Amino acid sequence: MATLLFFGRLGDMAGGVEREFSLPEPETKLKTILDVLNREDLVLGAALRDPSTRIAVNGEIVTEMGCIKDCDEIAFMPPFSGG
Amino acid sequence: MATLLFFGRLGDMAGGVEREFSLPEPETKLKTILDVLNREDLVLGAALRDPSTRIAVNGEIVTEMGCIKDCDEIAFMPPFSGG
Amino acid sequence: MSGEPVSIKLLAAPFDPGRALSEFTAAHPDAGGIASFLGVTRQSGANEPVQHLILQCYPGVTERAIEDLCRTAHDQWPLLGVSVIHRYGTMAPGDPIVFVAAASIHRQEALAATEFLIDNLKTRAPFWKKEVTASGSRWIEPTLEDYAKTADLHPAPQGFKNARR
Amino acid sequence: MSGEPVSIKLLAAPFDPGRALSEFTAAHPDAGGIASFLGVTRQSGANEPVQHLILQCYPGVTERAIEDLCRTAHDQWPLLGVSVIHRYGTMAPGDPIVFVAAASIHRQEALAATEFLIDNLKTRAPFWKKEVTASGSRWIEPTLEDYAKTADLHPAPQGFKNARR
Repeated sequence: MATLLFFGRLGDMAGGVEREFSLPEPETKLKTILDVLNREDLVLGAALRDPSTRIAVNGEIVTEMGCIKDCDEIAFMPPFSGG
Repeated sequence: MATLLFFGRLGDMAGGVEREFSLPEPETKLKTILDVLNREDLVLGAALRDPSTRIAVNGEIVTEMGCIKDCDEIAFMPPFSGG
Repeated sequence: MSGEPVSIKLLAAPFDPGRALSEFTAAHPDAGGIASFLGVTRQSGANEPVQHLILQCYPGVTERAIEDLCRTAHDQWPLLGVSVIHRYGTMAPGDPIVFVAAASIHRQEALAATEFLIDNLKTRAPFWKKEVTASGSRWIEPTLEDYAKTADLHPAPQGFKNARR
Repeated sequence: MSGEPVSIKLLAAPFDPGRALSEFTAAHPDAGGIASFLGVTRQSGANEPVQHLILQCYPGVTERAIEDLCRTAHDQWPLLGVSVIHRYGTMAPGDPIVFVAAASIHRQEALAATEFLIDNLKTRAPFWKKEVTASGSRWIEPTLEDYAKTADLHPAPQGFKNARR
């Protein structure tokens, strides 16, 4: 199981901020996860792939599509808006 | 009588912040007053004429050497240092 | 006492900015200048009154991002200390959202660091803001103008479009 | 209540900057951003501890000069309000000397106005500052650097020489 976090408007689209995700393989490519989510929901899938969405794995922003293991936390983050 | 005000280091040089000054004529030129003060004390006189010293008459900075009447207040102000 | 160089607080409950300034000032007795900025929840959205504002953060990750900004400020200017207090959760109009303060020997550094911190908190710290009005709610994203202020350090995400404002 | 656009206080007694920020914030409920700067009496002069600082003003004339600066700030930026609190008389090291605050809808204006006000208070408001140490006292005059910041509005007096620092 990996944990998916959907922040900001992505949480509204995903129906919640947090969700458990059962990995098809012990080491699943991040791209594969995005493909699965895209098949479930095309609108959410497009938003997650949007270049303005940053992706963090275990709290670190990633720019390469690496592999995800059990217990990893994947955060999908639309543009920040603090202050 | 006019009132002379010496601010900042000029007050130390003049021996006090405030001093009454008896005008030789009902309308005395500011330049005449400076000349009198210069004769009394050459060091103070030079400091008062220094271009960095601003002169205010009745609270308004003057750039021309106008005339001074009884009850006028002449302030000699070295560079400001607030904040 | 001499204050820590970086103080960061993420708070779920309202805070008192006057007290924050007093405490920061007391913690930095050697400061000649203390600059600060307070951001307040605005009273009205696009056209109607804001009922409340919801600010989401990413616990742990948000603190670390703010800490990075504070360290960058310390690297850039000779500062005695910086403080960032940031609310999250549900806020009412008029509630303080963010307080930034910087202490230095001379005034310029404190002023520059404060501006740097607040500009960068807008676009570089993981927060997401939702405005709730009588007619519904909407997520607020930074404007291109916000990104322009920090473009040297952190350009707008690729493909970012000016969603609103 | 909605605050006055300009609030100026010249005080002979110490003031509490945290309370000043609280009051200013309360007076401007529509502000989205409030920037402030606090200047504090420094602890040491050229080489030795400062025992106290004496700040002289020109009653009436000093207030008017500060008011002019505040009006200039209002002309230059869309501000909801500005506040200047300035001490005069005898101060101890660590005592607040000056507090400047500006309130606006967006943060940039408040930050810019605060910097403008403190920069110009240094060189355009009639104050004279004397530092007293164990070995004597000396008048402090602004540096050429101070003048450089406000050169567009107010050049150094003709013949001004950088006396110290």
